[in-house]
Amino acid sequence: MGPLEHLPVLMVVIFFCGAFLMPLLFRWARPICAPLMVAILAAALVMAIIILQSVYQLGPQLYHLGGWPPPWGIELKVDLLRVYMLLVLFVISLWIFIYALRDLGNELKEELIGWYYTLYALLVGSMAGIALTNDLFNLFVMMEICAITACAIISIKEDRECLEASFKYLILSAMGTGCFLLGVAMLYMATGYLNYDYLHGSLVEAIALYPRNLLLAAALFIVAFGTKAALFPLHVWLPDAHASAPSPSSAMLSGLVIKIYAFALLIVFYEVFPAEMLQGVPLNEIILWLGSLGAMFGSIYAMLQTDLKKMLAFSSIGQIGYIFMGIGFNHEMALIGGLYHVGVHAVTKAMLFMAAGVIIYATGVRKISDMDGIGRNLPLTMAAFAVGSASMIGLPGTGGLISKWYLSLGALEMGRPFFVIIILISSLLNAVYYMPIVINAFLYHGEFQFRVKPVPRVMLATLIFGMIVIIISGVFSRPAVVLLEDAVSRFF
Amino acid sequence: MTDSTIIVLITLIIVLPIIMTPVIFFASRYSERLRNSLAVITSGLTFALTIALYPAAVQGNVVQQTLFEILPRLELSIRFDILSFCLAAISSFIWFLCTIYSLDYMAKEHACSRYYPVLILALGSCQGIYFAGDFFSLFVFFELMSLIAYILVIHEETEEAMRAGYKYLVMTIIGGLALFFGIIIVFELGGTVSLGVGSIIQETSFLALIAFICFLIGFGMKAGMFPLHVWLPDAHPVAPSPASALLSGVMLKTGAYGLLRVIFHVFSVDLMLSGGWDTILGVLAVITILLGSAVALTQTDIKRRLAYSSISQLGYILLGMSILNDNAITGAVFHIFSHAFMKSILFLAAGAIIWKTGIRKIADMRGIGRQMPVTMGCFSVAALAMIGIPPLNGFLSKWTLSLGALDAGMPFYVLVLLISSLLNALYYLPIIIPAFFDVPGGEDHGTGDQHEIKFNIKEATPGMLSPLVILAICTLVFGLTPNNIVFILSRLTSAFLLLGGAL
Amino acid sequence: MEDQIVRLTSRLVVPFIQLYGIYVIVHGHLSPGGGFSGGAIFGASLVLIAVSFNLEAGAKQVSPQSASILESGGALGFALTGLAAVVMGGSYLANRAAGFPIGVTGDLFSSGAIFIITLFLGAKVASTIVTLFYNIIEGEKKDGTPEKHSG
Amino acid sequence: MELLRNIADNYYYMVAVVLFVIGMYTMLTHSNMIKKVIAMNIMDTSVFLLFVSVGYLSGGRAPIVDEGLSAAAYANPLPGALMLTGIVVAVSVTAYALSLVVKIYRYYGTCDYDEITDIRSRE
Repeated sequence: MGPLEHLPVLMVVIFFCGAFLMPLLFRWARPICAPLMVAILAAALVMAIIILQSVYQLGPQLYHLGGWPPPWGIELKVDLLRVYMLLVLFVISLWIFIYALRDLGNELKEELIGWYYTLYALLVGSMAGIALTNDLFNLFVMMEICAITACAIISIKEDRECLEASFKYLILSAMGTGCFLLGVAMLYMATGYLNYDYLHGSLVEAIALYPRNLLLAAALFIVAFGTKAALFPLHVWLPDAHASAPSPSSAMLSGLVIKIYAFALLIVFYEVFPAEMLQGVPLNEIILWLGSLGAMFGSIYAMLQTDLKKMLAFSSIGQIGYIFMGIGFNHEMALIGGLYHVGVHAVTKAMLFMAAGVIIYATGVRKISDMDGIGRNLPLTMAAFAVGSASMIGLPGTGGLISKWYLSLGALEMGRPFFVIIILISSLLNAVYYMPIVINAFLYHGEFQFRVKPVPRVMLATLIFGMIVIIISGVFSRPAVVLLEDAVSRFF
Repeated sequence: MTDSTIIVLITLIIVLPIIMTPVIFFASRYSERLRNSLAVITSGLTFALTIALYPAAVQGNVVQQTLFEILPRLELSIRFDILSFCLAAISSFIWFLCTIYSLDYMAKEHACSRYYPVLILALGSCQGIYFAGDFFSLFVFFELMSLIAYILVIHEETEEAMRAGYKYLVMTIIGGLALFFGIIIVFELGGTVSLGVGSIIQETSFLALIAFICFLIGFGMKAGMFPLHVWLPDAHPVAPSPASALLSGVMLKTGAYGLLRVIFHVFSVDLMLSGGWDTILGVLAVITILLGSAVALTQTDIKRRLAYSSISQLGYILLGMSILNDNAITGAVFHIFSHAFMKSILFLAAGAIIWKTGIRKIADMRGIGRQMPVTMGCFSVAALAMIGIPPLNGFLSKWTLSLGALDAGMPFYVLVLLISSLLNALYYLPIIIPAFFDVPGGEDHGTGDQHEIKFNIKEATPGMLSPLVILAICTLVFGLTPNNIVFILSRLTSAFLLLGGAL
Repeated sequence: MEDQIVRLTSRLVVPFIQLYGIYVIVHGHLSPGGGFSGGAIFGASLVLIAVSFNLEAGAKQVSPQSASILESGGALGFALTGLAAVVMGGSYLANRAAGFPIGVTGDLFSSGAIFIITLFLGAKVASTIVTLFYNIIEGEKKDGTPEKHSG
Repeated sequence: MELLRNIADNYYYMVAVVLFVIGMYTMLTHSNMIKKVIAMNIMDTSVFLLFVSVGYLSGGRAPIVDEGLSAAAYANPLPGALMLTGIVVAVSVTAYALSLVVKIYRYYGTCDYDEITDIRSRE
C-alpha cells in the first residue's frame, strides 16, 4: 500500500487528531495552535487536490478501515462527486478559519478559543466523514458528531440567545437523527447490509418483498436530512441558531453544515436507492416542492427581518431550497445546478456572514435600518456585501447565475417551466431585500451614526478573497461544471 | 476593412470606457479639470472609434467573434453588423454631446466624482449591448447598464429620487429576470443563444411563446412599453438633465434594439406573423402611443411631460417592429435616430432652463423664449419635429411608418399615428407658443415690461448651448434632406434585417 | 450534604467500583464490556466521591485540569493508534494486518491494538464523565443562583 | 386474524413504533426542556430496541466464538455492536443537552420553553 492510498482516511483523521491536540497545546503552547490549525486545514486541502488527481487517473477509490472488507468493515469511498464536496468543504473552512482568527477574540472569552479550535476541527472532520463514508451507520456517527459540534460552536458564546438557539437546534437535530436511525433500521431489516453499494445491490430484490418498509425508510430519510439541512418546513431551528452564533460559526453553519446534509440526502437518494424504488412514488416530487416552497418562503421571511444576521439566516433557507430543487428534479442539468449552488452558496453566504461579522466588529450595528450610510465608512466590506448580494440574486458575472442557469435548464428539460418561474420569483424577492441594504449603505443621504473601529487587514483580505471567488465562479465556471458533469453522469 | 480590424475596434469601443472608469474615478482625486477632460476625451474617442466603422457598416460587413466560453455552448461574443453600428453610433454621439453639456451643468452639482465615472461606464456597457454577439452577453451588458443607470437616476439623492430609483430598480430586476428566463428557454429550445445563426427557434410552441413574452417583458420594460412603463415617468425626470437626456434618448433604445434582435434572430418574421405574435406587439404599441401622449398632456412639470412623451415615441418604434415590413422597419430604425436627437435636445434644453432659472413648471415658462432664444429655438425645432411638422425628421419617420402600415394593409395604424401627432401638438405647442409670444410673468399681458426686468435672464453657457445647437442642426439636416446618411442607414438596416439578419 | 452513612458507604464501595471498572476495560475483547462501559463505571466512582463528600474531595482524586488533559489525551491516543497501523503498513485501525502482536485467544493480552485502544477509550470516557459533571456543577456554583431554583 | 397474527409476530415492531411516536410527540409538544431531553432518549431507545431485536435469535447464544457450534447458533452481533455506538452517541447528546438546559436555567430560572418565550417577550 502506498502512502497515497491512505489519503481518504487521513483527511478525516488529521482533523480528529488536531481536535484533540488543541486543548493540550492551548494549555502549554498557545501560540502554535492557530498556525497548526491552518496547517491542518491546508494539508487536508492539499490531500483533496491530490485525491482529485488520482480519481481522475484511476477512477473511484475505496478504503477499508482496519483492512476489513465490506459488508463488515467501514468503507470510505472517493469519487468525483465526493471530491468536489471535499474541495468546497476544505477551501471554505480554511478561509473561514483565517477570518475566525481575528474575529473570535471579539466574540469569545480567551480561554474558550482553544476549545473553539477543537470544535472547529471536529466539525470539519465530521463533515469530511459524512462526505466520504460509504456506510450508513458510519454516516450516522459522523452526523451526530457534526450535529453536536455544530450546536457547540453556537452555544460556546454562552449568551442567552445562543444557548436557547442551540438547544432548539439540538432537539430538532436529535429528532432528525431518530428518524434517520429508524430509516437505517428499516433498510437493515430488509437487506442486512449497511454498506451503500451492497444496499444498492440488494434493494432491488428487497423492494419486491418489503415495499412499504423501504418507502417508509425513504420518507424518514427526507425528514431526517430535511430537518438537519433546514428544508422548508423543517427549518424552524435555523434562523435563531445561525443568527445568534458568533460570526465565524454562522458562516460555517450556513455555508457548509446545512449543505453537507443536503449532500448526504443526494448520496442516499441517488447512490443507495435504486431507480426502481422511486418509481410510482412521488418522493422526488416532494423534495422538489418542498425545495421550491423553501425558496419562496425563505425569501419572504427574510424580507420581514430587521436583524442583519437573521435576514441572512432566512435567506439560507431560501437558498438551500434551490439545492433541494436540484436534487428533486432528477435530471442531470438540475443536479449540476444544485451541486454548483452548494459551492456558490457556501462561498457567498459565508462571505455575507463574514461581512456582517466585520460590521458588528467595527460598529456593533446589527439592525439593518442602522446601516444606512455605512458604505462610506466600510467601503470594502459593503462592496463585498454587494458582490454577495449580486450572487444571491443571480446577477451575471457571479456564480449564482450559473447555478440558476443549470437549475432552470434542468427544469425546462423536464418540461416544468413553472419551477423556472419559481426560481425567478425567488430571485426577485432576494433582490428586494438585498438591494436596499447595499443602496442605503452607499447612497444614504446623511452620515452614518455610529463610531467605526478600524478593521484588521486579515478580515478585509478574507472578504476580498470571497469576492474574487464569487466572480471567478461566475466567469470561469467551466472546470467545476465539467467536473460535476463527470461526477453525476453515472446517475443518469 | 478586414474582420480583425473590426474586432479590434469593437473591443476598443467596449473596453476603453470600462477601463477609463476607474482612471476617471482616481483622477477626480487630483483635479476636477483632469477628470472632466478625461471624461470628454473618452466619450469623444469612443464616438470617433465607432464612426470609424462606418465604411464597414455600409459595405454590409458582418463579423461574429467568440471571445470566451463561460459554459458549454454559452459564450461571451461580439458581433458587428449594420444594426449594431447604427445604434452604437447614435448613442456614442449623444453621449459625447451630453458629456460636454455635463461639464457646465454639473459644475454646480454634488458628487461629480461619482457622476463622471458612472456616465462613462454606462457608455461602455451601452456599447457592449450593441456589439454583443449573443443574447447572454447582451443580457450581461444590459443588466450592467440598467444597474449603473440606477446611480444616475438617484444622483440628486432626494427623497423623491430615491423612491423613483427604487421603483426603477425593482422593475429593472423583474425585467432582468424575465430576460433571463427567456434566454434560458431559447437556449433550451435552440441549443444556442448566438446572434450568428439566424432564427434560433424555428417553430411556434408554448415555450416559445413564453420566451417571446419574457423578452417582451424584459426589453419592453426598458423601452417603457405599456404596461411596464410605470418606472419611466418617475425615474427620468429626477435624474440630472444630461442623464435624463441619455436615459430617454439613448438607453430606452437598448430595449428597442433588444426586441429587434429577438424578432429577427431568435424568431423570424414568418414565425412572428404565423404565430400572430406581431398582434401582441402591435396592440401594446398602440396603447403605449396613445397612453403616453394622453398622459403627457396632463403633466405640468416639463421633464415629466418629456418623459411621458418618450413613452409614446417608443411606441412608434414598437409599432414599426410589429408591422414587420421594409418601410415599417426603416421607419422604426429611423425613428430610433430621430427620437434620440429630438429627445436629447428637449431634455438638454429643459435642463438649461432649469439650470439657469430653476423653473420646472410649464406654466412658469411664459416668455422664456425671449430670454433664452437659442435654447428655446432648439427646443422648438425638436418639439416641432416631434409633432411631425413636414420637413423635419419626425415627419420622415412617421411618413415611413405610415407607408409601412399601408403596405401591410393596416390603415388603422396610420390613424393612430395621426391622433398621436395631434396629441403631440397639443402638449408641445403650449410650451413653445407662450415661451415666445407671451411676456414673462403672468396673466397680465399688457403690462409685461416691468416683469421683464424681474426676469432678466441670459442664455446658458456656451458649453451647454453648443451641444444643443449641434443636435438641432442634425435634426434639421436629417429631416430636410430625404436622402440623408441616417435614412440610408435605416434603409440598409431594414433590408439587412429582413434578409434574415444572420451572417 | 453531611450524611455519615452515605460517606462511609461510598468510601467503602468506591475502590471496588474502580477496580471493576478497570476489569471491564481490560476484558473488553473477551467478554461484554470494554472501554465505554468500563470507563463509565470508573467515571461514576469519581462522581460518587464528589457527590457524597464535596467538590474539593472529588477534585483531589482527579483535578478538572487533569481530567480534561486525559480526555483529549485519550481520544488523541485512539486516533494515533489507528495512525500507527498506517505507519506499520496496514489500513487505518488495522490490527493483525498491521503487525500488532496477537496472543492466544482467551488470554488477557490477545487482541493487539484493540487492547491499547480500549485503554485509551476507558480513560477518555471516565474523564469525560468527570468533566461533564464538573462543568454542570461548577456552572451552578460560580453563578450563585438563588437557592430556591436549584431544586 | 391474519392481521392480529402479523401484529403478534412482529410485536417488537409495534413496541418500537409506539415508543418512537411517544418520543416524537413528547419532544415536539411539551415545552419543558427536560421532558424534551427525556423524549429524545425514548425515541432513540425505540430505535435501539428495534435494531437489537433484528439481530436477536431466539435461543441463540451470545456471539462469543467457541468451537463446535455452527454460525446459525449465534445471535447476530452486528446490530448490538452498532447500537452500543448509538447509545454512546445518544448519551453524549443527552449530556450536552442537559448542560445546555442547566445554563439556560441559570439565565431564566426556568426550563420551560413557553415561560422563557414569555420572559423574552416581556423584555
